[in-house]
Amino acid sequence: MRGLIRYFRRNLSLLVGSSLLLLLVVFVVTGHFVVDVEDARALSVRPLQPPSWRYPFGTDRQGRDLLAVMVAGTPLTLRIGFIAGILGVAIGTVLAFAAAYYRGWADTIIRGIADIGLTVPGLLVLIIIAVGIRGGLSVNQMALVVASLAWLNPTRTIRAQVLSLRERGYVEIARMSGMSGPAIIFFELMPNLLPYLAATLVNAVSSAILASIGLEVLGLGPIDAPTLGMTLYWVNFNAAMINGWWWWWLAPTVIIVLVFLGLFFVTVGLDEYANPRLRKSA
Amino acid sequence: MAQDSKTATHPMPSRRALLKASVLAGTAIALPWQAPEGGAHAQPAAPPRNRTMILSWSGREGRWVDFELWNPYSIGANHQNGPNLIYEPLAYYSAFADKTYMWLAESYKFAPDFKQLTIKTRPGITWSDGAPFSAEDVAFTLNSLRDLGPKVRWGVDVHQAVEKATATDANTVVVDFKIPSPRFFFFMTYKYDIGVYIVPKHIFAGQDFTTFKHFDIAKGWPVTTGPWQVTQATPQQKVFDRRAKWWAAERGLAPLPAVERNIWLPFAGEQQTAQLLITNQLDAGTGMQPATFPTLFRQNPKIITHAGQKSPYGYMDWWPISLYLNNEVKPFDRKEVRWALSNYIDRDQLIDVAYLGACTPSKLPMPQYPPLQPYFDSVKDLLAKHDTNGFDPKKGDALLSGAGFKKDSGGFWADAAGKRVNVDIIGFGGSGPAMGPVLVEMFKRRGIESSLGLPPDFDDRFQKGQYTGSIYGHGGSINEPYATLRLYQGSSIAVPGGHQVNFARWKNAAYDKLVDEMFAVAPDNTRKLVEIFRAAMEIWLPELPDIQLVQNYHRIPMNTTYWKNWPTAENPYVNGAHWHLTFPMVLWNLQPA
Amino acid sequence: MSAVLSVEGLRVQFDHPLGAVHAVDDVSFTLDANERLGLAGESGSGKSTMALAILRMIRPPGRITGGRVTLDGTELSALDHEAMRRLRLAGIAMVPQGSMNSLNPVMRIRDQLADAFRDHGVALSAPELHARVAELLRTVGLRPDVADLYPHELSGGMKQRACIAIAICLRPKVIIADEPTSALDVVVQRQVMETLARVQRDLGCAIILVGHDMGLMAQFVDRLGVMYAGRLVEVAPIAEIITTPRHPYTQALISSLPSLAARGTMQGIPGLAPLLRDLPSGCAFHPRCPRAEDRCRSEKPAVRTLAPSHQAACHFA
Amino acid sequence: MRMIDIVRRCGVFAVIVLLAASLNFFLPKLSGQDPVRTKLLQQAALGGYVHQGIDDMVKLYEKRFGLDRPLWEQYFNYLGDVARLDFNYSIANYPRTVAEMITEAIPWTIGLLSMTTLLSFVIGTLLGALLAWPRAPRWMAWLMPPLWALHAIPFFLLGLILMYLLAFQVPLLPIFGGYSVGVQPALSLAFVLDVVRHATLPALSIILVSIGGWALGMRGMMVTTMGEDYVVFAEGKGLRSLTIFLRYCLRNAILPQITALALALGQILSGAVLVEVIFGYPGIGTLLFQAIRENDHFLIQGIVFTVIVALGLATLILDLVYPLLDPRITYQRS
Repeated sequence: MRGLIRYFRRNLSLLVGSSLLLLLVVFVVTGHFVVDVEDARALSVRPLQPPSWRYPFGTDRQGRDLLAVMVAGTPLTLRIGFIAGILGVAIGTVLAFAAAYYRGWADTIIRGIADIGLTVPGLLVLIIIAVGIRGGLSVNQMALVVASLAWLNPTRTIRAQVLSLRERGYVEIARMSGMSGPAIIFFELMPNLLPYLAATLVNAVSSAILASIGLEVLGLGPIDAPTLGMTLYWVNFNAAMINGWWWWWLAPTVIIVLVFLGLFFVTVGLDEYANPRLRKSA
Repeated sequence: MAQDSKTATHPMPSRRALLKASVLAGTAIALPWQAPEGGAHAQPAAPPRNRTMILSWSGREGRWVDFELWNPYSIGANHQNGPNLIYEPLAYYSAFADKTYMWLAESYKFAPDFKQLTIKTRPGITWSDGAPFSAEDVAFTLNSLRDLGPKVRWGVDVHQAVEKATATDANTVVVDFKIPSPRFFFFMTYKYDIGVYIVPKHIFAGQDFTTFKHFDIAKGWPVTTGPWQVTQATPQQKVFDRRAKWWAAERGLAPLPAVERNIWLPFAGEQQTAQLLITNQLDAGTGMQPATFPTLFRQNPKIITHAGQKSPYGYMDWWPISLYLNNEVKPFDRKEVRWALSNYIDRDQLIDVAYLGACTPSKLPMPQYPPLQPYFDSVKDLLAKHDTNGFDPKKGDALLSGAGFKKDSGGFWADAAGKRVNVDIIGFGGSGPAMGPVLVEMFKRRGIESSLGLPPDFDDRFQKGQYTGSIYGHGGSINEPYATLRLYQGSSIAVPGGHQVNFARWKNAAYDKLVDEMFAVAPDNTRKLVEIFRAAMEIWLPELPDIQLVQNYHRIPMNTTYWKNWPTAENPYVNGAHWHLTFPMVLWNLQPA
Repeated sequence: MSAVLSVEGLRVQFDHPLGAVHAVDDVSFTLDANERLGLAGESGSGKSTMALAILRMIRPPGRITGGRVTLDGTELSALDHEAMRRLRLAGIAMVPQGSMNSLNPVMRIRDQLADAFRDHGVALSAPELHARVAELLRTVGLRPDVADLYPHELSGGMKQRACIAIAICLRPKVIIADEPTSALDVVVQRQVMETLARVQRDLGCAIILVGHDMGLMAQFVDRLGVMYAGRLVEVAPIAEIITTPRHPYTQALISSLPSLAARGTMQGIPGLAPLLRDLPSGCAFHPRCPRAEDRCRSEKPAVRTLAPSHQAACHFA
Repeated sequence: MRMIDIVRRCGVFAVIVLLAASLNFFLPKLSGQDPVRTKLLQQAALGGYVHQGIDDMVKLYEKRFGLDRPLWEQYFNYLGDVARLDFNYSIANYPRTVAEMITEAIPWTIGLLSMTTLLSFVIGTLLGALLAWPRAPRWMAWLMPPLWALHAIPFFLLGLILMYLLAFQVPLLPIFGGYSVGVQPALSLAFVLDVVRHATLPALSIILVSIGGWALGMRGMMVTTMGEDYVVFAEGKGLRSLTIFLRYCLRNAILPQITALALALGQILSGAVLVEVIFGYPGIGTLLFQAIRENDHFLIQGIVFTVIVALGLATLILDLVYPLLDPRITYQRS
C-alpha cells in the first residue's frame, strides 16, 4: 500500500486520473442514497426548476430531476464505454496475438482487415449501423454498435507491441526450451503486455464513450435512456442554451469533461508505467 | 575496405528544392477554396434592409440542396422551398378567410354530371420572358401530368381524373374527366400544400418533367408569371428580386409587393434561428419550440406570432396529431385496447409538459376551422359518448380487464398468454421528441410497456406499417370533410387504384362505402355532406382507429422591425406559413415598418 | 611538459528518488600536451560520465557537484554557458561512442561539418567550405565526395572517421574519444585507431581515450587510468601499469588478458560490478577483492602517490 | 526513388481505392433499406395526398437507378461509374447529381479543416517540442495541463461551450453558416473576412482540442530524440542550442508527426461531421449527415468513396514525399 502511494506520488497523471474517476464513482454511489433514481424519468418532478436545495442540479423540461439523471446516466454512459472497450480490446488482443505470433497468412489477413477498417471513417460506419438497427436502441445494443469498430485500433497497436516483444531474449529462450505457442503467449508475453493492455483498454473505453456520445447527440442513441449524451441531445433539441436554462447542460458537460479527463490521465499514467522511457528523465 | 563498401551514389541536391516546390504547390491548392461557387452573376444592387425580406426555412443542416431545382415537378424539388413563390395558380384559397381568389383563371364551370370542367383564363397575362400566358399552358400542364402519372407530383391525381384537357381558344380550357370529379378545381387551387403549378408550355414542351431543372439565371430561368425573379441560388441562400412589372398589379388584383428582395436561408437549428431573429437579421423563421418564444419576445419585443405574443404562439395547422396504432398488429387490432390507451393519456399534462401549455387537444383528425365547424357540431352527441379526449385511467383499466387482459407480476398489462401490451412508439421532427417521452412515461405509469424511438427512416417504417405506435399528423380536410374521411378508407371503388394512405391500417367496408358516396357529392352541398359525415363517424368513433392527441400549431416568429401587416389572429387574411402555396398573398400584404 | 588539461576532485551526482548516485567520485588527473591518456573500466564505472563532465554536458537529473577542470589555464566551471559552448569542439572535442548513431541521420556530412564551423563563428564561403570539408575528409582517410552523403549511406568505419573529421575541424587542444571503436569489427577498429593516432600527431593535441579494451589501450595510450565505481583507482604510464599493476582491480584486469600482445577484453573478474546506487562501504571493490580485510570494509582508501607518475587508491598498494 | 517504386505505390493506391469502392458498394446493401421507396413516400406524404400506384413509381425509379438488376451487374456498373467519377444522381435530390453536391461542399470542408489541421499541427508540434526542450522558458510547463485537459474534451462539446460563451453570452461570433446572411460570394477582402469570421467558432473548437494531441505526441518524440547519440554529439560539437533544437531534435522528432499529419489531412473530409452539424457549416460533414438521414444511397456512397480516396491519396503523397524528408527511406526491394 505504501509502495502504491509512493508510486502515485511519482506518477501524478495516474493519481489525478484515478482520483477523478473515483470522484465520479463516489458521486454515483452516494447519489443513489441521496436521490431517487426513478426521478430520472420524465414527468417525475416540476419541470424547468433551476438548482435549489430540493433539486441541486435543477430539473429539465420534461420533468426529470437532473441530479437523478446524472446519478442514473453516468454509469450508463460508462457502461457503454466499458462494454465496447472491453469487447474491443479483448477481440483486438486475440487477433493481435494470433497475427503477431503466428505471422504468415493469418497476420496478412488480420492486419489487412484492420488497416482497411481504419481507413473507413468510423463515425460514418457507426451512423449507418445505428440507422440500420430497427426498433429503439437499448443501452447494451448501443454498446455493441460502438464495439463493432472498437477492436480495430487495439488490434493494430497490440500487434505492433507483440511483434517487438517476441523478439526479446526471454521469448527466444522459452521457444528453445520447447514451450508451446499459447503457453509462451500466456506466460511470457501476457504479463509483460499487461500494463500496455491496460492503457489500451482505457483508451478504447474513452474512444467508445466519445463515439457513443457523438451518436447520441445526433439523436441516434437510446432515446429512452438518461445517458449523458442523450441529455445533451435533449438540451440541444430544447434550445436550452438560448433559453437560459444553463443548469440543464452544465451538469452533463461537467461530468463528461470529468470522465474524459479522468480516463485521459489514467491512460497517460499507464503509458508512463508501461513505457518508462517517457518518464521525465530529460 | 570499409571505405568502398558503398560508393557515393548520385546526390540529391534537389531535395530541398523539391520540398519547397511541394509546399508551394500545397498552398496554391489550398488557397482558392474561398472562390465563390455558382450563382454569382451580375445582380441588381441590394435594396435597403427595410425593403428586404429574410426568412429561414427548411434546407437541411444549414444548406439548400435543391437550389438548382426550379421546376416544381422535378423529383427532388419541393414547392415549399421557393417554387411556391413564383409559380402562380388558377386560384388561391384562404382557409382562414374562407375565401377563393380567382387568379390565372377568371371563372370555372362544371358540367352537371361533374364529368367536364370549363375554365376561363384571364387575358393579357405574360410570362416573365414576355411570352403571353394562355389556355394552352393550362391544357399542356394538365395533359403532361396525365401522361406522366406516377412519375411526378399531382400526376396520379390528374391521371385518375382527367381524360383530356383542350384549349378551345386562347382563354378557354375544357377538361374532360374519366370519373365525376366535383373537387377537381379545388384540387388545382393553391391552399396549404396542395394545388397544381401551371408551367410555361414554350419552355417545358419537350422537356422531361422529372429531370428538367429550369434554372439558368443568365437566361432568365425560371420563367413564371409571379412577381419574383430568382437572381441567386446557392446552397447558402436563395434570392428572389421583385420584377418591375407584374400583370396582377397592373390588373389591380394585388398591389406590387413592397418587398423588393426575398432572401431564403436554410434552417440551421433552433438556437441559430433564434439568435438571428433577436438580432433582426431575420424577418421570419420556423421550427421554433414553444419554450423559445418567451425568450424571443424578451430579447426582441418586435417579434410577434399569429397569436401575438401569447400562447400558443401560432395558428392551428390543418394537421392534427395522433398517436397512430398499427391496427394490423395484435393487440392493437382491438378497439378496447385502443380506447384504453386513449383513456390513459392526460392531454392537459401532455400539453403542459410537451408544449409548455402552448397547444390545444384535438377531438377529431381534422382542424377546427370555421368551414368545418358544422361537421364538428353534427357529431357533438357522438363525441360526448365517445370522448376522444377523455382521461380516465379507471375506464381504461376496465376496458382492458373486460377484454381479458391482466396485470402481471411486474405491474404491466398482459394478455391471457402473459404477453405484455407493448407500445413501441416512433416519432420524427418536432412532435416525436416533444411528446414521445411524455406518452411513454404516461403509459408506463399505467402499466403499459412502452418505448420511444426516433429512427431516421421514420417515413419508411411508418408508411410500410413496420411500427406499433407512431406520432404523426393528418393532412386532410380544410373546408369540407371528404379529404379527412378518405384517409381512413381501406379501399376505394370510386377512385380506381388501391388507396394507401391509411396509416392506421384500419378497415371497415361500410365506412369505405360511405366515403365513396361522398366522393361524388359536390363540395358545396353541405347538407348532404353533413349527413354522410355523421354516418361515417358513427362507425369511426366507437372504433377509434388512431388516438387523438393535439392540434398542430404553426409557431412562426415574425419580426415587425422591418415589416408589418403580417397575418395574425386579428388580421387572418391567410395562414402565414412561408412554405405554403399561399405565401405570395402574405408578401403582397406586407408593409415596410 | 606542462598540463594542458587538469581535473581536480571532479564529482558527478545523479539525483534519484531512492537516493543520490555518485557516478564520478572525486576524480583528479592531469593531461599533458600531446599526451594520450587512456581511461579504462567496466561499463558503469563512470568513465563515460566523466568524459561528459569534463565537457560540462551532464544532463539532469545528473549534475556536477564539485571539482575543477582547467584547460590551458582556463577554469571551465567559471565559464558562462555560451563560452563553454564555444570551448567545446574548439578547445575540447569529443569523438562519440559507437558512432553508429552519432551523426544526424537527416543531414549530409557536409552540413554537419558546416554546422560546426558556423556555430563557432567560422564564416566560410561555399567554395571555402567545400575545400575545408574535402581537406578534413582526406585527413581522416575519406574521399571528399562522402561530404554529399547521408550517414546511412556510410559504413560504420566511415561514420567514425566522419566523426573524427568533425572533432578535429577546429583543431582542438584535447580530444576525448569515448569508446570510438566499440561497434566496429576488428580490422576497421585498427584503421580507425590509426587514423585517430595520426590526426593526434598531426594536430599535436592531447587525447583521452575512454574504453574497456585493454589490448587497444596498451597499443595506443601513453598513460592509463583505471576507474572503478566512479573513482579513479590507479593511474600510471602504460608500460608500468601493465607490468606492475598496484591496485587489485587493475591486477585482475591485467591478468584476465590472454596475453599482452593479443587483444582481448576484460573477463573473468569474479563477482559483479557494483550498483552505483548501492555502493559497498569502504573500498567499493572489497566484495570482489581477494585481499580484502576489515579495514577495506570500513575505510575508503585515498589516492596515494606511489611513484612520481604512479597513483593508486588501495590500502595495500 | 525509382520509377518502379512510384508505380508500385500507385498500384497499392489503386487497390485501396478498389477495395474501398467495393466495400462501399456492399456495406449499405447490408442495411436492407429501400431508399427510393422511402424518398418517394416522403415526397408523397408532404402533399397530404398520397399517390396511388406508388409501387409502380418505385419500380420505375429502381429501374432507372439500376436497382432491379442482379447484384453483380449493379456492382460492375457501379465500378464503371466510379471510374468516370460518376456517382449517379442523388436519390433525395433528384435530378441533382452526387458529384455536383460533393463538389459544392468540399471546398468548405477542405478550407475549414485543412486550415485547422495545419494550424493545430504547427502550434501543437512547436509547443510539444518546446515542452521537451530544457532551455524553454519555465512558464511553458504550465501550458501542458490545460492543453491536456482540452485534448480530453470531445470537440463537439467544446463547440457547444464556446458557442455559449462567444455567441450567446458575449455575442461576438456568428454561430452558423459559411458566410453572412445576404452577402454575395465574391473574391473580395470583405467576403474572405466574413468567411473567416464564420469559420472561427468551429475552427477554434477543433484547434483547441487537437493542439494537445500534437503537443503530446511531439513531446514524446522529442524526449526520445534528445536521448539519441547524435544529439549528444551535437552538443559535444558545441553547437548553439537553437541549432541543436531545430536541426537535430525537431528535424528528426517531427518525422512521425508528419506521418500523422498526412493521415489527419486525409481524414479531414470525415473528421468533423459533428462540428459541421453543430455549427451548420456547409461542408461534407453536414452533407453526409443529411444523406444518411435521408437514406440517400448514392450520395452516401459518393461521399464515403471521396473520403477514402482522399485518405488513400494522402497516404500516397506521404509515401512519395517522405523520402524527401527522411533520406534513410529509399524504396528498395527488401
